[in-house]
Amino acid sequence: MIQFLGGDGRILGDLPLSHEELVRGYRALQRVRVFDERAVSLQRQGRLGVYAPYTGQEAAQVGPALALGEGDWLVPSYRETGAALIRGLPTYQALLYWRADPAGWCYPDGLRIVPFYIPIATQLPHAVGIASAGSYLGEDWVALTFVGDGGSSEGDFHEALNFAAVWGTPTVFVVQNNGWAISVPTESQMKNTCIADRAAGYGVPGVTVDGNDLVAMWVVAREAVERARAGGGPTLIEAMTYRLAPHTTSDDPSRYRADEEVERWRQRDPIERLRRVLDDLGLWDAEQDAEFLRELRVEFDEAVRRADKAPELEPQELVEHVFETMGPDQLEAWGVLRER
Amino acid sequence: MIQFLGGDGRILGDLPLSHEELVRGYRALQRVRVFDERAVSLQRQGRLGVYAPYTGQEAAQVGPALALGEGDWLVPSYRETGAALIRGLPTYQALLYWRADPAGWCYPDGLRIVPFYIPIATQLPHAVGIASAGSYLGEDWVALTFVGDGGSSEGDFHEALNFAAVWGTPTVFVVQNNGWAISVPTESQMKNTCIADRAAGYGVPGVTVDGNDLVAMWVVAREAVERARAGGGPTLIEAMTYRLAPHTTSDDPSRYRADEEVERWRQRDPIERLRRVLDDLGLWDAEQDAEFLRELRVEFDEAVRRADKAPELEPQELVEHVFETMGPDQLEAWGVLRER
Amino acid sequence: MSSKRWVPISSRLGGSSVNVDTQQQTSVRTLNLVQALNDALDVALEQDRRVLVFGEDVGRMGGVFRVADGLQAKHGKERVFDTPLAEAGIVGYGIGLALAGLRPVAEIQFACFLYPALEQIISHLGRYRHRTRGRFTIPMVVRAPYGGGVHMPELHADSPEGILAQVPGVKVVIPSDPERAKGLLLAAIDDPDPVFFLEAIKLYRSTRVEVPEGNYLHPLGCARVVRRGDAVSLVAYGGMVEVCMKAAEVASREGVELEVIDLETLVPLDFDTVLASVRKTGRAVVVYEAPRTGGFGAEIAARLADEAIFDLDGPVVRVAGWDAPYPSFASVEHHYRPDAKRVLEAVRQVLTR
Amino acid sequence: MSSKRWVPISSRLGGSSVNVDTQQQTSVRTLNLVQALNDALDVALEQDRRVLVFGEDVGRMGGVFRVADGLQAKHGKERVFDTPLAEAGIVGYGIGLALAGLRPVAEIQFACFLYPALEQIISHLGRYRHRTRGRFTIPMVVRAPYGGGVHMPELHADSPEGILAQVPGVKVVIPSDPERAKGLLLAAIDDPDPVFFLEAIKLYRSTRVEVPEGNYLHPLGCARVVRRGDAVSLVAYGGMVEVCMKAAEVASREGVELEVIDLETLVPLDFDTVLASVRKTGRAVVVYEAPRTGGFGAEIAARLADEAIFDLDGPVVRVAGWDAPYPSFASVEHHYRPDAKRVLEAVRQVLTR
Ligand SMILES: Cc1ncc(C[n+]2csc(CCOP(=O)(O)OP(=O)(O)O)c2C)c(N)n1
Ligand SMILES: Cc1ncc(C[n+]2csc(CCOP(=O)(O)OP(=O)(O)O)c2C)c(N)n1
Ligand SMILES: [Mg+2]
Ligand SMILES: [Mg+2]
Repeated sequence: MIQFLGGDGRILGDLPLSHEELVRGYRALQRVRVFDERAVSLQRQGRLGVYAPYTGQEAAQVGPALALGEGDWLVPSYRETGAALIRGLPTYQALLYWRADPAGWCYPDGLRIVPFYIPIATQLPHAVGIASAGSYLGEDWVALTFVGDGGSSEGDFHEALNFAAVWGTPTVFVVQNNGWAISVPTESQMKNTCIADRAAGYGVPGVTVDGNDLVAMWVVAREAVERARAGGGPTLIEAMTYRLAPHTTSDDPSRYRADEEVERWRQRDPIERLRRVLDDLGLWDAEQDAEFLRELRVEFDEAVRRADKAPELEPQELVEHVFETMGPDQLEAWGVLRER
Repeated sequence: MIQFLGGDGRILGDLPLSHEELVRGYRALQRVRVFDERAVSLQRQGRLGVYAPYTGQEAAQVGPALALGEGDWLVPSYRETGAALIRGLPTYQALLYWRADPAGWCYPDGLRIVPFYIPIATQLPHAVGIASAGSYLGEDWVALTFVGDGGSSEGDFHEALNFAAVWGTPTVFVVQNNGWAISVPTESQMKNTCIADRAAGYGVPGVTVDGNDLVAMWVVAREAVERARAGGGPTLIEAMTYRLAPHTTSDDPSRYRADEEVERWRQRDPIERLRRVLDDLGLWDAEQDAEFLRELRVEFDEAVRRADKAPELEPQELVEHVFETMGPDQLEAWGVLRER
Repeated sequence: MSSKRWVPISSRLGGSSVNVDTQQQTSVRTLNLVQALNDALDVALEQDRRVLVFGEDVGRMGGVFRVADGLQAKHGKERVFDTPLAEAGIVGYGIGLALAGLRPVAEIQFACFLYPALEQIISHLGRYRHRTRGRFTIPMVVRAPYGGGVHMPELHADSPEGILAQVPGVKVVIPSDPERAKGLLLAAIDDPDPVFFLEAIKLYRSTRVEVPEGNYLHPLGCARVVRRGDAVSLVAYGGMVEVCMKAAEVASREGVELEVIDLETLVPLDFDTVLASVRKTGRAVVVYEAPRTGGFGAEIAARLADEAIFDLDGPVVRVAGWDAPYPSFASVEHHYRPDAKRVLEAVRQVLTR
Repeated sequence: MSSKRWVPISSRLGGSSVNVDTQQQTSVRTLNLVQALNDALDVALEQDRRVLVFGEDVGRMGGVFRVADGLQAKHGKERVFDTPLAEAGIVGYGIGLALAGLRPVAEIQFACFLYPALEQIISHLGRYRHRTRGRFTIPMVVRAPYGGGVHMPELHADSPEGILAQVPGVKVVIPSDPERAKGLLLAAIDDPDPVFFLEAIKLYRSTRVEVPEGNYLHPLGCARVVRRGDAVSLVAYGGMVEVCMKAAEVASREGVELEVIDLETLVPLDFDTVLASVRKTGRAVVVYEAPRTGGFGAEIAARLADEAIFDLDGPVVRVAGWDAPYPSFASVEHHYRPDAKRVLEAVRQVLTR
């Protein structure tokens, strides 16, 4: 398992990131943590629909997101709101998505993020196609996609890895092995719980990384992205992490797992670990932290206000965008719905 | 690659089979070869429908078939008529299957062979379920299933291996890596062309075997079957072999592959290689061979006669066996069809 | 002919249910749909060792809707268990269990996650008996929550019964009430053929009714007249039955009596009951929440256009989802899913056009 | 409203085709369906660098039916290529290509092998535009041979158009003639939305007609009256059109003139053309080879039961496959697939019942 930070945040040897990068990484972690905490509390107030938190998995998401270049694509599952925020998804849109408002899917033009995927693992072949299109068009973009430990059991995982491998497409697969697929622990999901071990079968590099170590996640993902861009083909990165929160806000994890396990992982909080590094290097202090968190909360509150102002959908919009040009059935429905 | 016989049939060290077994294996190879040759020529005469020959792959099929015990299950693809014959499928029924006669699917009671599978790789999860049912029922049966190199690209391959691995079901997976999936060579099918390498990713034993070496195929399969029966879980066996014949009788391989490649593999004919061993050990002579082939042909001709006598299907039988008890739609159709 | 003759049970028994094991019905309890289904699974596990219950999150957690709640603790991990996250694998694995003599009851977490399993469903579940002329059969039940009305994420409100009903050799059952659901699920598990059992999410906890304890079977293949009327026949199933009942109440207040038919089993379809009703009323509205085009309601309307053409005094109108994906957009969901208002508009249409 | 208004092209142009690029049509050749489709792919590859053609055995071999014959040699391995054996992968990969701006044309070897890809089809192909309110679209074509009549192994004769037509957001085109097929395939590739293009195996080499060279488009969404008559409207598509034409010839000899409608595009459906015909004849027979229950013909009959109820002088009868799997039993195949005789029996029924 690749690691640059000890479980307690002590530095294990030379850090391959600059001080500026370390601070940038830390700020990114805090930013997505604030979103996550606030989203959960909004949901509790009934101001958000169901929400899939990623508490504890921030580094596994932020590292790969930071590793991407301007023109690269992010192909997330439903779990990666954090990665999407770092790649430029406006906060208010992320909120609208989780509010089940269509504006939450209408990303700004040119943002190379596809929307969150609900059907597990179906995004993986799309990431291969997107990557392949870049090669064909002479673009040098890379497609980076996320999937869970549970998702690695789906046939799509296998088919996508095989396609990417045989054609050497510039695709980076990041598995967030967070220990659970809702109530099913990784040990009941697979026998060999090291998912990176599957890479060899496809003939691609596979690497297991401490997913709660931002430095490791960023550096390994950056290497994979660069290799892909240089024509070196796909990489399978397995991020060992843990879902501290419920599966979604509708889930009650006490039905299936012990608090002690959660506590053990809480000790390996990716933000705490990186903060300790910044502390040790004198790059960030408590005051800065407090000020930054305050800013983030203000930003978030503004995003909430902006989201609240999103226009109501008209009923007839239900049947728009089925085709570019409405068919007769949509047109008929449109007429009926407009009268409602 | 596990091998007991050299490419030319020289013995490479101690043979783990008795003399009697060697002769039994040889006879089995000849038996399925005669079926294959005769079926192809029947097809050319228009007396069979489309047929999928297995010329050159006899050892890869016969070895695993011989490795099975009385109560074990065989779960074949469309390619394994040879394995099915050795497991007890009556020759005339095999012919009827390829004549697209329903009697070809009506196996004798108690024969633990499921019918040939058309949709690629879909048989694999069934083999896991059958194996699992045995464990649940306290039976000690093993399910052995076949799939092709092409079939290993399907999601079902992955899902089945993962299920079998995590539950340790007594399932033996045999991949016949015969170089081609119709016109697609293994190198265009996957990057790492060693399919057994995938086993490690699931945490199960994987082994690559000379698929044209009957001794190796039998011994390796027997080991896997015994391990499975003893509770040791599944094994992935990759048989390196070659499809000398067209994909089916409708296929024209000259469109996609060179004769030289075929010739090279013809030199490694599994039957010739084993004959050389029997020769060297003085277990079988030309006279016996000729006599045995004569018997096989007589047997085959009898099977053809028996198949020819299969009763014609009545039109209304089309809608029987949709459900145990006909629904009103089948009943209506039944009435109409009976009048035809 | 080796297949037995089908006799619509409704015609034998006047539409009432068959209580196979009346002794055991010592008492009744008031249960919601989730509880009634849980009870059915419990009874099936209890009385037939061949029954296994499995799916994603089914073992430890009892399923995301808790239909299998407590069953693993009671019947053991060997009989009630979690699977890896792979729906084709789940159905394919179940097929294997059934081929070898067991009675698998698989849960697919939401009906939309049947899609990855459709190859196994279309190519094998419905064909195995036919393929082998009855030598191999697949007495398997696949349960899945379906339909809208309780705002779910994208895809989670899909109603794919129209796809399943096109697959020859599989049965499709969609209950609308806890008491019926229990008897139908027990009959599905008892059935010699594969059965899809779709459960309207909207109904899971919406009402509680008296449900007998122990084992009882409601035969598959019988539609029920759940409300008598003479003006228009409303044909529905699952989550749309309560919508039709509500419409019928409103209409009744205006003196128009609607007849409501709950199909319950889509395949094999008891069309006789529909036909008898439409022959009486002369008018029909078919209600379903899947997109209108190609949905199962088209089949009902098509049969009426054939068999009831001279009995119809008005058009057969379908009230269905629009020809668009079921919206995951919270604010407009109620404009998509048919409601009593739309049913009543259709009633007006068929009465006046 | 951001979507454009749909105008049925048939009503604008009286059902005739639109020749977008008339200059290029310098000459015609006599081609069968395979050749016409091959020609269409060639033209598309020639004129639009975004077009890629791929699938199992499509590159080196040109497809099992040779529809892509010679295209790899001409357009290169980068643009015409083999994929691994994985249909969900093929469709999913194509979706990715399309999301990134290309125009993928995938071949699925037989329509039955669409089943493993149905999750990608239902969950993404038809939903992406709707999901993202038009930000991301999938202008992809998925071609597949379908249907029976030339004795194929199990599953290979399936007709799954009724499943595809239930998926909102995908178009479904089924040509019945080489000249139309070329123009329709070019229109499908040109279309901004995903299109399924099903090709009747029975027609692949059965007839040859004059096909213009170069680029021309037949717009999607237009049904065609392929034979005029006044007695009964026969509604069909794909492989059933020739069956209906044969029936019409026989009937004509007896003085009964049948009108034959070739739907060509199932989604979006040009029902106006069907309606106009049935309003004229007062009678309809719907012909398709998929199992009757739930098939696409039910949709046609259902619409007639709604919109033409007062125009109908007889029942709407469906002639379809039986509610059983398409038989892989050579000796009885012809009893399953509708033929002219069965169509004529239905015609008699609707004329006399
Ligand atoms: C094809 C499919 N099957 C089932 C589900 C229901 N489901 C949603 S999340 C989930 C568990 C996913 O676990 P994992 O892949 O480990 O991701 P995590 O939630 O841990 O991020 C399941 C079963 C789904 N969304 N898609
Ligand atoms: C799901 C599915 N897709 C496609 C096909 C069509 N097809 C039949 S055989 C074949 C190639 C199979 O190759 P392989 O698995 O290597 O087996 P082999 O024929 O070499 O024994 C293909 C593509 C099929 N039968 N099933
Ligand atoms: Mg997980
Ligand atoms: Mg092969």
